Amino acid sequence: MDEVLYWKALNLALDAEMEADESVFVLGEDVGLYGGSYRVTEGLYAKYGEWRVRDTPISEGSFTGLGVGAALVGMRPVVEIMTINFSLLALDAIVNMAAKVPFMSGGQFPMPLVVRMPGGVAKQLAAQHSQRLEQMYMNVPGLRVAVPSTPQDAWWQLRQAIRSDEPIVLLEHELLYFSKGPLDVEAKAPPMHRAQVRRDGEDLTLVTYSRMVDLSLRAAERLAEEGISVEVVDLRSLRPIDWESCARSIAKTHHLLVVEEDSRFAGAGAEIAAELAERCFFELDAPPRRHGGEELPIPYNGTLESRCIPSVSSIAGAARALLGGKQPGETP
Amino acid sequence: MDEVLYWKALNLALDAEMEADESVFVLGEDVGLYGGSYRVTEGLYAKYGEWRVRDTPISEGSFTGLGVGAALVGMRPVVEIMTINFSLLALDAIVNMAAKVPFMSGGQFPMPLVVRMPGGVAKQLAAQHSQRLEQMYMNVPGLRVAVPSTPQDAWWQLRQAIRSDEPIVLLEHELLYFSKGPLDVEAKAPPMHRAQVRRDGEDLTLVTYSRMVDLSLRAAERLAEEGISVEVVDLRSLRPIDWESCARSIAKTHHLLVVEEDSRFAGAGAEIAAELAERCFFELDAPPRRHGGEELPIPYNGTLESRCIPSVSSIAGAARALLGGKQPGETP
Amino acid sequence: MERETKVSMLYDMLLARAFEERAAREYTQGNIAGFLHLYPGEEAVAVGVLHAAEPSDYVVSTYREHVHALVRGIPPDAVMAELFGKRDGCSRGMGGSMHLFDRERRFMGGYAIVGETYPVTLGIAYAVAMRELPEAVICFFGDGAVNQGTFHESLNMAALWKLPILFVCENNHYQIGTEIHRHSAVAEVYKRACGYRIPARRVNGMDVLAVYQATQDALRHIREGTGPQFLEFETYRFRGHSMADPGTYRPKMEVQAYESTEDPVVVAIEETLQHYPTPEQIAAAGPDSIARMTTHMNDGGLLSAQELDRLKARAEEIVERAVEFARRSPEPTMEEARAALECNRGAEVLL
Amino acid sequence: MERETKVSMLYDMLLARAFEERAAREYTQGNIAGFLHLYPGEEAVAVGVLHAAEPSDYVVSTYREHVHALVRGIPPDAVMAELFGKRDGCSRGMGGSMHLFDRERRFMGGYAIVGETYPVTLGIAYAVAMRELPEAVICFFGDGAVNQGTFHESLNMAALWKLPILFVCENNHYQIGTEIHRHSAVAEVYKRACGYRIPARRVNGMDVLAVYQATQDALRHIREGTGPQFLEFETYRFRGHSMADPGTYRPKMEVQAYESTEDPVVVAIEETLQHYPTPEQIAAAGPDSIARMTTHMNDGGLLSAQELDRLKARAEEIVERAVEFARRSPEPTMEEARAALECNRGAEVLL
Ligand SMILES: Cc1ncc(C[n+]2csc(CCOP(=O)(O)OP(=O)(O)O)c2C)c(N)n1
Ligand SMILES: Cc1ncc(C[n+]2csc(CCOP(=O)(O)OP(=O)(O)O)c2C)c(N)n1
Ligand SMILES: [Mg+2]
Ligand SMILES: [Mg+2]
Repeated sequence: MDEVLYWKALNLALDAEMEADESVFVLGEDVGLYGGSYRVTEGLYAKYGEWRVRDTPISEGSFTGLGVGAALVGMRPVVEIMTINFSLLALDAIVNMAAKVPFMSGGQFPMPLVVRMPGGVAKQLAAQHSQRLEQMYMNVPGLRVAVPSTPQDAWWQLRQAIRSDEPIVLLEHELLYFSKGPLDVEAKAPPMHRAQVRRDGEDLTLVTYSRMVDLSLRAAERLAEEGISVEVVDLRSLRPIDWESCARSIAKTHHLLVVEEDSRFAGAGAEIAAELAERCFFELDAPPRRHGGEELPIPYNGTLESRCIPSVSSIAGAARALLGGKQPGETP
Repeated sequence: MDEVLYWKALNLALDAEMEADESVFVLGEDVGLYGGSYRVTEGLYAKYGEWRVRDTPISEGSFTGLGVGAALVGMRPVVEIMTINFSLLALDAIVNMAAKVPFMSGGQFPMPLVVRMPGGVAKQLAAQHSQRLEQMYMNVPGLRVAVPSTPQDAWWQLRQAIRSDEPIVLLEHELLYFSKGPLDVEAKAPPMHRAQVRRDGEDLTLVTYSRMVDLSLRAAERLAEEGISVEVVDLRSLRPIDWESCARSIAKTHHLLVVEEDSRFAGAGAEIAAELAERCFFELDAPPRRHGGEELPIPYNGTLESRCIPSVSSIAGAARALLGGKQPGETP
Repeated sequence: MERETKVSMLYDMLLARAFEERAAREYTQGNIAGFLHLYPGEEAVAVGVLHAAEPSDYVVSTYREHVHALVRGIPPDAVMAELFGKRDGCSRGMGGSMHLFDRERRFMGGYAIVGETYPVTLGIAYAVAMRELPEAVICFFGDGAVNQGTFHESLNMAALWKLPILFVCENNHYQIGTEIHRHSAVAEVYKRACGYRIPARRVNGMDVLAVYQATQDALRHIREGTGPQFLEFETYRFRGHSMADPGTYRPKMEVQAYESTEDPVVVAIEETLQHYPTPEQIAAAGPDSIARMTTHMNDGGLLSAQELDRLKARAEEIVERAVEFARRSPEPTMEEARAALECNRGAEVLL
Repeated sequence: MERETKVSMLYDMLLARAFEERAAREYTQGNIAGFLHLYPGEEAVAVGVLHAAEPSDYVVSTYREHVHALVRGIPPDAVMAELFGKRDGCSRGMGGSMHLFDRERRFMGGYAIVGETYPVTLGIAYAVAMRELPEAVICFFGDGAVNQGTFHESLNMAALWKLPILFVCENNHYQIGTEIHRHSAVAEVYKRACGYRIPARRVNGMDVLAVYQATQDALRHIREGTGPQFLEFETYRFRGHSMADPGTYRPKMEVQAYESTEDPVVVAIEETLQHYPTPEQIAAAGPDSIARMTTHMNDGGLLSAQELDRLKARAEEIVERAVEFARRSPEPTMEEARAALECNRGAEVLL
């Protein structure tokens, strides 16, 4: 099986869908001539021309809304918002329009809109450019949110999103674009929102998503050497969430740790932990815990930046603390 | 003690602060000549003139950003966004600017900005005008969020917000504006973010906020007749949250029900339940539960609308189910 | 122009007025709820514009869109049932007054967040242009909506990519209670189009024939592939902003000044009222855009008094029937609400 | 204009160039990270505008703001230390390259979300107008930023309320890789101000004296209380959009065409490079806005070759010292980060 970069998997997915269906088109800032800030749309402008690969002005609210309008008449727009930080300018289009129009019309209109955006803490991009914001998209009935963590999932989930007639937000992570992984373009995709157990374990269920999957797997390896067996569940989707897969794991391990990059307070992990605490209350042998980022905007300084989000060792520490019944802070 | 309407308490608070401090000014759509959509700014235009009570064009993003700029130079702007639904257009100003500039500048600038907005499900305003969205403001380090549920709190918390040098979002509820309650303008305010036990009880801690406080109190009354004793905690603030007050109550009742008007999935209740599940895990005799709205945009039809959010009887039902160990759906 | 077209336009204006007046009455009786934004006074705009459009054109509107919907051909029954929140409403009771939709008639919706009509229009027009179809997209918005950022962003893109869009500003001089000189630095709305080099004109929106003519011209240019056009129609709403608004912010003198040229009596009623005027009061109120058209047709010998009465009676009857229909239509169920949300799920397996 | 002013402007341009080139070098060596947007080529704009401003005026800028900060008087030490993310940076290491702030010098920040500078400016100017002070607020933005909705919203309010704002467009013809004709329906940016009736001019942004003059004129009008003014400066950035951008999207011919009138050699280097040119290459590159000013002063007998060398040497030395300062400055701590967030808590009890 080929190994490809995450951005390349997305690029292949776009190409495959554009090839297969003329109603698919992509738009966003510098997606065309320039080839995309993270190369995701590379080569498409030359192949499909400017109407299907549209460079836009810096007008996030309106070009995302353009996607909504085009979707109403059966086009399949794939809007790229250069980073999730700018998507605050497009929220009206996503939340008030894309998610609501099919419903408000009594079910008359399709909404095959995909909004892709990179996000997360990258490398010293400072507070305005380091947001995670997943939770903003989770509380919106009518939206679906996917968070691929591997090239294979990027390929599968972007194609599934384009083919779906519902509006879907695809959250990519800036630091994943240049990560490598196997890609089997022939393999049959699991349902788009199915969680995936990335590592089996017995002692603790670690539920996470996006870039934190990789860090969690590395923490699990480290813990394995200490005799602690961690099961890592990659959610792959934040709306809906595949509760059964999580609950099944907890029924086995009786311990839950949720790991997220975002600030802990009211981040995506809140829903995950709250629901699982309720569902699995009698299965749990210890309080369900969330390990997330600091309650701070991200500082520019590199050392502080990395201290503001979970790391392999802080994740391992949180797992040990949970199993040892101590506070995360108490464990070195 | 006088009984006043909620909107009037807000109006008095604005008047008192504008009188006391020339740097306080209010702005928003129709706040001046027209007197405010919900009368909150009534009479202020005549008294303070157009520079201190500024009618704006329909430009939410920029007039909220105007508030940010004015706050940087020591003014105390009170921005009214006509309803929270339109605040999606102002999120960049609130999240990327107001909450981050003091931090990003290394602590050089004040940000005495208040953004007030009504929200919630009112009376058949349909999906675009019935959003709650509290959770969007909770996951933002650097912001504070207050949710007054009584005229007294409206008076206290708006004044505290204006006097604070930090940016504060004040979420009012459209259906509370014309609710009445006692107002003692001389009484000393509790800390702005302190939760308040509105009713003492022994069997169950019900944590809620805003309009759901009143419904919960009525449900508690009904339950009292059945011999179920419910303690109702009004959070008053959604960032920060006064965890101690909640935990104290749970230590007594050993049962937690979180009630919110918003759709349950990833609503404000997620953070409340997740944190308390972790903190109070060993105190709880039953799974912590959330009772919230349906996972639907709000339908226009009145009957369906009211079925989409908690009611006195659905809250009572959820409490009974929790104590009886049954699913809410199973109890009539 | 054919006599038939004129009669049909007059009829649509009469129907519009009758429909809105009746909606106001049903509102005060509790059969309609929520925000209800009425159109009396502005009928010439919707009627003139939409009569000049083709069925293959698309229409995107705001929360003040009942009349756009009616003129577009959505049955009054379905519109009224929607205002009642019933299952047979054109949005199945899910959308209500501010969110009328009809896919078949290319009525792409009423949008209630000011400024949303621009990008929706942009997207539809983008699809049309990409598919090289001879269709146009008509985008309605008010004078207040012109100050929303999406106006600027969307007009720029529309002009840049030469999209087939007719921008239609219904300038009634008010953004709820804020008069245009207090919300816009340049109160001649059509001049705002200059920043995008979009051809723009200001037209008397109380004259349905002028509206029709201007729209025809603009649509012809659009179909020639020269890009968007912009029309500002000066008009006036006779009522408060919505049924929740008494409209007392408008100085009596101003209302009267406007009336003296356009509608000398009807509006005077308004500002003294917290409640909507009775149909009798309105009927007694005299000439406005409807009266103007009536006079024009009388003078030209195109319509007898009897014929006019017959048109009015038909309009009243249609509205009466619509109310009856709406009343009888069942309420939608929670299952239908869920189905509306999941209408695009298809065979897709979610989990 | 006094000789002194001219010398000082030339020196600031030299310092700006030296500072940015050195920043580029430090970036490639890993001492600076994140996005780094450099200013070479555009120096005449910042220098001309800010020399014409008063210390009591406010400045609001973007992510491409190092030079605005320097010319405004923030010590190069503090700017460089901020780029290094250190405690003695002008934002204490919390903001970085895109977020320079200096309250004392009324440098109200670099904003990195395109379009934010408008409303921030609006708010400061609102406060100034309300307090009836003789101050102005200078708002910088690029040609790409003109299409953000806040541009429109804010210009309308600025004009409506006659706020003391100088809007300064640094038109370098590119929005990252998208050339102005592909992002704006009207490429003459100053014409976009017509929709708000804001007086606007286009000025050669490669000529520091023209920039200075135009700014003085505009500020004089603003101080007379006539409301906002708008200046478009045509300029060109010699480098990629940021250090992450090789700039290969610009056709060689285009770059050369621009150079032939303004900067015939220097830019040619750029598009062949993934990496930043060496200081030697740039130095060898010949006349641009700096060279133009140098020639002007030579021709007028205002500056000898020796004096020029001395200015250059001083600039280099200052930059060298700034790097040294930045290197030695300690890293901020987590406690300092928390204190920065809570800087406005004061004695207030939160719970
Ligand atoms: C973004 C947004 N802000 C505010 C409102 C509240 N609002 C509804 S209609 C309206 C006035 C619109 O005026 P105009 O565009 O002139 O249209 P008109 O109602 O006069 O037809 C306002 C402020 C809204 N719906 N959306
Ligand atoms: C809202 C928003 N969208 C996109 C970006 C990414 N971005 C940063 S700079 C830039 C181009 C800005 O071009 P221009 O305004 O001409 O300024 P220049 O960089 O040329 O000085 C873009 C698209 C952003 N920072 N903010
Ligand atoms: Mg209007
Ligand atoms: Mg530029």
